[in-house]
Amino acid sequence: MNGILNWILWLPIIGAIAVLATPKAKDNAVRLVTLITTSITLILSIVLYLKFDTSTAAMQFVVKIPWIEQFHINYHLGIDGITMLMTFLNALLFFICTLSSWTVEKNVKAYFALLLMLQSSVFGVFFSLDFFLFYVYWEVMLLPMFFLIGIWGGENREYAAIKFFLYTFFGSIFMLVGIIALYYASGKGVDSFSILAHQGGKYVNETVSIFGHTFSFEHLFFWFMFLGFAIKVPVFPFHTWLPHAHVQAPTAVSVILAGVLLKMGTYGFLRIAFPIFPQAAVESSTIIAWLGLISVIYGAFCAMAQDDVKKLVAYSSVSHMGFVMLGLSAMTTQGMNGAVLQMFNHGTSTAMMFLLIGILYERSHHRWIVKPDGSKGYGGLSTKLPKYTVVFIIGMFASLGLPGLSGFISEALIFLGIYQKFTTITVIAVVGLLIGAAYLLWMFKRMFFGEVNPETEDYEDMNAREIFYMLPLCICVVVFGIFPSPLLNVMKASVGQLVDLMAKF
Amino acid sequence: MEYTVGSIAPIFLSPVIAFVINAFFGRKLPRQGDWLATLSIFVSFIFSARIFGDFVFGQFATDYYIHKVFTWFDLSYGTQIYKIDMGIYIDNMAAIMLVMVSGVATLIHLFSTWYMDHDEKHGRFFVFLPLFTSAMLGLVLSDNLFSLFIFWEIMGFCSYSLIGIYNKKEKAGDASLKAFMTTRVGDVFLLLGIVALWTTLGSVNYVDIYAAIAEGKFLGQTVLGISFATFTALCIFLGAMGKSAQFPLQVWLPDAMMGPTPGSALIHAATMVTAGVWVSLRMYPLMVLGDITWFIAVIGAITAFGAATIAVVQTDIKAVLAYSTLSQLGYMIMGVGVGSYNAAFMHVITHAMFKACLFLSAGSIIHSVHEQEMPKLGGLRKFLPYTHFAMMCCTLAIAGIPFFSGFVSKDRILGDALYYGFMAGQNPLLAIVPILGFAGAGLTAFYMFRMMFMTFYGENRTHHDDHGHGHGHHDAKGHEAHGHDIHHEHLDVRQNVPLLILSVFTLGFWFCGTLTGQSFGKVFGAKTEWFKVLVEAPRVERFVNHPRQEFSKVDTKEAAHLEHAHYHHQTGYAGPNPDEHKLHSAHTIGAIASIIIAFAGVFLAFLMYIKGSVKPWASKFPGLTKVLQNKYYFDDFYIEVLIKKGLLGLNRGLAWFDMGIYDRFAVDGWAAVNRVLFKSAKWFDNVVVDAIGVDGTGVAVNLFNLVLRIVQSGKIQFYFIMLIMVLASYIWTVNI
Amino acid sequence: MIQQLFGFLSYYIPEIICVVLMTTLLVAESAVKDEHASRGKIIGYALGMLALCLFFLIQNMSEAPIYIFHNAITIDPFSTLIKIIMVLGTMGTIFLSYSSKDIYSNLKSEFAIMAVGVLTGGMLLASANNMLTLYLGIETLSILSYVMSSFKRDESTSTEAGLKYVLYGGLSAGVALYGISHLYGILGSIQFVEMVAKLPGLEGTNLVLVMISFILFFVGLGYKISVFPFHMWTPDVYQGAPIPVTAFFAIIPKMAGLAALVRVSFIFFTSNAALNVSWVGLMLVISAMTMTVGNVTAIGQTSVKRLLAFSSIGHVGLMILGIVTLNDEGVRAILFYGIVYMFMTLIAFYITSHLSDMYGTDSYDVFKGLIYKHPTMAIIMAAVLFSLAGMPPFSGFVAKFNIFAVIIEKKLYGIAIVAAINSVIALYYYVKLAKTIILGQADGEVKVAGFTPANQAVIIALFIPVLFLGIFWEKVMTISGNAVLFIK
Amino acid sequence: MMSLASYLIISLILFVVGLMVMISRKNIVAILLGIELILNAAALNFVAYSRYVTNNLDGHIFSLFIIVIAAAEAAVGLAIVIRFFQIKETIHVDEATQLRN
Repeated sequence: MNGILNWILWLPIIGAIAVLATPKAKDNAVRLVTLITTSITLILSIVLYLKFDTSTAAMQFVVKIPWIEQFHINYHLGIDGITMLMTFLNALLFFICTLSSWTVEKNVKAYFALLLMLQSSVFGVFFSLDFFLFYVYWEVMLLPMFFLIGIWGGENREYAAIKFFLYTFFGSIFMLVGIIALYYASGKGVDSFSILAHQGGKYVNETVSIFGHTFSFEHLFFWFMFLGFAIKVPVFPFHTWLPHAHVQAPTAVSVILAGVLLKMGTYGFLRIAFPIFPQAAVESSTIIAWLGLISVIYGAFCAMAQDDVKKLVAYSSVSHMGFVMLGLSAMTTQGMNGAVLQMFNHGTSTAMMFLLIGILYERSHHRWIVKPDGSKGYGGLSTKLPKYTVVFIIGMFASLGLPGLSGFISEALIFLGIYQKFTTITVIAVVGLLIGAAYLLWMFKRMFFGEVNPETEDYEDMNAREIFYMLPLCICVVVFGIFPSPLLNVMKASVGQLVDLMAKF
Repeated sequence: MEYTVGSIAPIFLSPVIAFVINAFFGRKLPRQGDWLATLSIFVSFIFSARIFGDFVFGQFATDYYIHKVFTWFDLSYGTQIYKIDMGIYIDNMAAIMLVMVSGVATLIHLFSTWYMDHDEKHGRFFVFLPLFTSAMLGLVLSDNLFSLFIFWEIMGFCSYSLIGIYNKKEKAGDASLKAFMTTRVGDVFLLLGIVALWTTLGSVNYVDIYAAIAEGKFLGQTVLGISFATFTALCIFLGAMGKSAQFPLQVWLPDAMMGPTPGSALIHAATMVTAGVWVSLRMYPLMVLGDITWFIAVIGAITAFGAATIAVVQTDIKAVLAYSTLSQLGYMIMGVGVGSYNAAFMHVITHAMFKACLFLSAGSIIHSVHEQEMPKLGGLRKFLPYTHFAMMCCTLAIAGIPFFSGFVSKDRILGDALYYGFMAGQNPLLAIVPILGFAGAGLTAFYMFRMMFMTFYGENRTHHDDHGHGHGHHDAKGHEAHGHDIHHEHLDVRQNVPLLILSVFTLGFWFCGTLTGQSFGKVFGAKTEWFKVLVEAPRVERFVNHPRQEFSKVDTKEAAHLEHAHYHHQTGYAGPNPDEHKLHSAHTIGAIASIIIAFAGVFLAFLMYIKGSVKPWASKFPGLTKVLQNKYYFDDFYIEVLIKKGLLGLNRGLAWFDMGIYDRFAVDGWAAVNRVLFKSAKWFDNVVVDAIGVDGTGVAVNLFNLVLRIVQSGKIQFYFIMLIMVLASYIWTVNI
Repeated sequence: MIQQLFGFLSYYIPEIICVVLMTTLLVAESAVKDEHASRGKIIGYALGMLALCLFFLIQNMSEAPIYIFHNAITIDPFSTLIKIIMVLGTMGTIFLSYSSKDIYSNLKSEFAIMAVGVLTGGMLLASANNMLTLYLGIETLSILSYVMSSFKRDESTSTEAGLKYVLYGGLSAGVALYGISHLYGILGSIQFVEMVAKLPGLEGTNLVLVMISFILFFVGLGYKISVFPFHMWTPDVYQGAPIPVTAFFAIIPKMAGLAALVRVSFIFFTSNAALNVSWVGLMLVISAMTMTVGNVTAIGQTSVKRLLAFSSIGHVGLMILGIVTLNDEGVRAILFYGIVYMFMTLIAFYITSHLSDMYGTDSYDVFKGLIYKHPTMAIIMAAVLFSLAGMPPFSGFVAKFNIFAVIIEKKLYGIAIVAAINSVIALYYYVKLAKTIILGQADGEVKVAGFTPANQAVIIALFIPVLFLGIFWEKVMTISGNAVLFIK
Repeated sequence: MMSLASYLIISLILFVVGLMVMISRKNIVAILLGIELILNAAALNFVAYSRYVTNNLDGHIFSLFIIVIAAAEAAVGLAIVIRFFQIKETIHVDEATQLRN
């Protein structure tokens, strides 16, 4: 059973090789291979979920093979509740993205190969319990992203790709410094590269000096790590790569970006920054909370001003990830659980939004709510595309947190979490909810109501394939909105352990 | 009394099932499944009627309640215990509310099957209607604020969809957006209040909250400077204001008439809007503790009067009803404020009955005449006798004519208001409450009868063939099939039987044992005063350390220890224990006064619109009329100023800052900095070395001769100089 | 005595082979008439000899350190590994020169001759154990380099490059020599061992003088590995010289110089605390400046050759950080970095050379849309660029990681941050090039012609270690870990 | 009887003069001569030190090697200068500014 993580991790790579091996002209074969690979991965991750032991917070399905003896670097995989959810989300979204990328025509082989590599590297980030391995996957993930955005993106793609790349690299290089510092701080011992071994506030009393100034080891490297993860989340003021990347990226890639990659940042906080530097985390939780709040409000406001649907949704995910940061900063049971749940729910709902926008884009080849020349981009879509409208409503209301759909529970939990710690922030944050509803509904009204826009006359409604890949997400959004327990039961042990740890500081 | 899941859950679940089936297979079903929806609601009516029977025709037990809990989800791990409970809480109030909601909803569904026939949106309408009803029922059933909030929001979503159901119309989109967002303003505050309560108590169960109030847990706590109780009460009441469309969040309700008329009947008249009143009644002890009752009263009074004034000038029959709804809601809220708990709730019920009936009648008119502009109607009573009869009953009721339900409930509110304003020794400024209240009552009588007269009396104006203007106000019916002849109305189960059934309940004596609604002049005896007896403000001390009943098959019998009925005259929590005598006299005065005012209003309407001896005042005060027709310019203010100028301006500014300034300079700036560094290196070579060097040769002669010769002499040698200089600097810095 | 000398010679076979090879090549050069037939043979011969030399070097790897010719030469694993790197580099560049058109057309084996000569000098430098051999090494290295840099006889740029190199080299060598002379005076010997013996006892003026002389002496090595501020000749010479030569310069002299620098630092600056402090300070400053200057200047370049030149300066800056710590980990990191750097640079120059041969220029434009013209080449080039930038899973990352590890172990967080920011800057221009290669739209779908399977095989063969060492670097780390030099 | 100091001073003077020549003269050959001066300064140092301080032959040997190397370097240098002259028809050092950023 332990090998299953290996399988999930390496299957996409095998798939990628198979894709590259398929003869040139056979695009459908390529698509099929990718589909098969991703669906097997999805099945495996479901098996993983079924075999998962929810009672314990310990790592499960652990694989540990020595890699670099001198540095005690291991090939060390394992998952706990939090990564279980992320794994499932990742497998699901890639499966869906394969279907949604069916229409990609520009050198298909490379596209799907890169997509599979991306999936593998994302799995790697979530699985790896070894710092070095983690960092390697964290960085490797950039390469497929760079090319996917840069080759299959919109007109301004190269700028966006490089921006994304540099931003993340800038953060992660500081993370690398932190990782190595931890390695030596723990005395180059047997497991000084093991993430878990560092946890628990071992470095509370150490200090370091830079250019003669003395800093607390914890704080300095907490902020180093923070830089790496906050850029990924992204937290204000490190968010500006996101709109560019999203607007330029092809649909599937934005789905992955918003659905999984942003979660890697918050996952980093949960797995690395908080447990390893608990004191610094607790002491700077106020700053994190304020940053989260600013992201919520700022993202929402910016989103409301957008005329480009995709940009609007991009900013909305800045806002929603801000909620996650708020939940993390609370460091209470409900707050943390809410944050992790929000990670999952935002993954599904935003994925829906991006997919839907992609579907629309395939028909209209533009994304303007209001065109630059002031004319309506769409209008009366609900008359034209009834099925599409239904799905859109589900996705939209899920992401604005309508009770009964998934977004609500996580946001409510987050509010419950932060209220007792940051009352003022809570009071301001509800404005975020308000604006969050406002921009989405306003966008919906402008696109879907009214007389049918002559431009949209020849759009046809969602076809079977599109409905088929939207369906799982709809189910997730609705079912987990009513019964969140399947998710919460999986993660609560791991989260609870973290909360207990933070409570000590 | 045995209560199991099986006997309570269907109330909520059967409409849900109908919703699911209609949502997925609605198109395939015959008549797109409207019968299914109706049936499902009827089922829940049966079940709630059973509970109602138990509660009402069982012993008069004011303090009896069912409270069952189950864990929705559970975050507990190790020492951290965190469960989220859901459950049901049925007391007398809930029982009455349930039967009212399900009953009215059944009739409205029945009517809709006729009204929505051959409508393009027939199917979708019957998807959302049952969902909506189930949400309302769930809200009534729910035992804590959290699940209340959930159903509350789901109702918001349903009304959003029903208002915007005619999606071809731009205005429908605007209206639905407006409705959702305006209520959302209240909702977020409600959520905030819930969160605050939850974090402090660890639960938002009504019973826990009551217990906490009784134990005085909230005393001394403050949030952001103000007392905790005030803060939470205010937040929750803001939520109520949004849902019940109280001033200044009233703007959405009139526009909500874009939806089909039965939808309006259900949502914007009978049930959803009363949710706000419902939650403020449930949280009444908290409101009292937070000492915001005066605020509630004032808001209610303002709404009651302001809406009435606007209703006076409306010409669209639905608009009149919409504003009358606003005004009546104002009365309910006012009732909560002035502490006439029982009467306020009674008004919820009575109003639901007659207002639903009124809307259905309006629907039947519109459907058969295809016209909703009152100036184009008139003399319809010979075409639509049943409708006319039903509508007349309801009008009498809402106008507060004795023997009708409206009188019974509203006048007790007014009486309490009178007491509250003048005799309870409150702040004298609060006298505004009863004054506005009575004024509004008069206006109500006036505009309702104005509507009746313009619609049913006088000569028929429907055959004037210019249907042109005012089409904007029509709903879809207005568009199709102009110029039909009005077919004479027959007795039809689906069209007017519902109206007649509802109109039966506009009689006062169903609700109270006396003809007047006052404590004097009992004729039917105390047994029929069930309403007053059953409904009273929760006496919080009863809930201290109550048992937690898991939702289990077998019911635990609280029936064992029931206190028996005792007639509570004093009205809940209106400040210090009210003086019986003063209160009594206040009620008497109020009753008489309002009877006079009501008749005055009716008479004025008669003079204006039947006899025509008095010209309508619209011509007399054009300015005022204009203001009223523009609804005091609230919508313009909100949309034009606050949203378009304020909010959007801010957003545009921020977005521009984000991409234009911050991203351009602060972020991409770094690349620029590097480029500048590189440029400067280049510049050093080209400018410093060549330009300054070469050009400087002639300039400085003697002293810098050597240096300049060094510098000017070409590149390679400049390298040498750099080498030597840096070397020198290294050597210089050697400190041992 | 004599047989002892011969015994010594048995350890000195690689150098001897090189010398023999050089002379025989000279003979062949003059003997053989017809170029085109002979050229391949001659090159093949040279490569074969170098392979033999490599074989003997690998034989020496395991040996404990040996001091031969009266302590003039050290044969220890460290120097041997450096020599292996250099020999590999030389082989690569010689093959490159064989395929390159940048060197004037009727070349037979001048390049090979010179290269092998420089190699010999480099070997001398790498295993120099007294000032004289060190100086001889530097000069052997330099004098032949001057000739190489002015290989393109008919082009003014090449000649100018050679000229500048000569002048600059002469000056630096002279300064260094002047420093050495004072060292000799104060420490009383030219043998490292005897000089070190004096150091602890020093104080006062002598100490200052020693330090100053060391700084002067450092110029000689510094300009060989082209650290700031002695790097100024580098871009010009790299630009002026033919591409194979540039590639050669980017590898062999740097390796040799670094080897010498490491040895000198280890021998002289571990014993005396005061010296140690100021030397480490000097190294820190120099490496920081070198990195920054190299990377920042590289940003604006439009000629890929110059870009690589500047980037090589940046890399050297990073490598020097390995010296700062004066411990075995540092040396190990440098060695590993050297190996990886050699492969990466070879590939980069190889592809650049081929493209500039084809298009006659080495500006960014010739790389535009390379992916459509020659996928293999493009992908490998991009990968190498990312590796140079230090991205996993390529070996460049591991090399960078080791350097970071070394300096952070010494808690030099300040320089670590400087290095971090520098690697971001580096990434910026590498990615810009990678972007042009892969994302750029090719102007016309002309396939890159004449890139023979042999060349592709070579590139791939060179690329395998770049990729492989990024994932399974344990073995090489162990090798370079064992190869740390033994003092005394 | 001359002391070590005087030798050192002379060599220092030689060194500085060499530097000056290198950085101030325009004639490339002159610059090469500057290099020679610097080398000779070093050689002189060696001899002087070995005579007065260390009393071993290292210095002498070293200076011999210096002379040899200087010759070789000069040879290569002059060859390149000639090439330069053939191309540019001048040996003015400022002509060598073709290569720059």
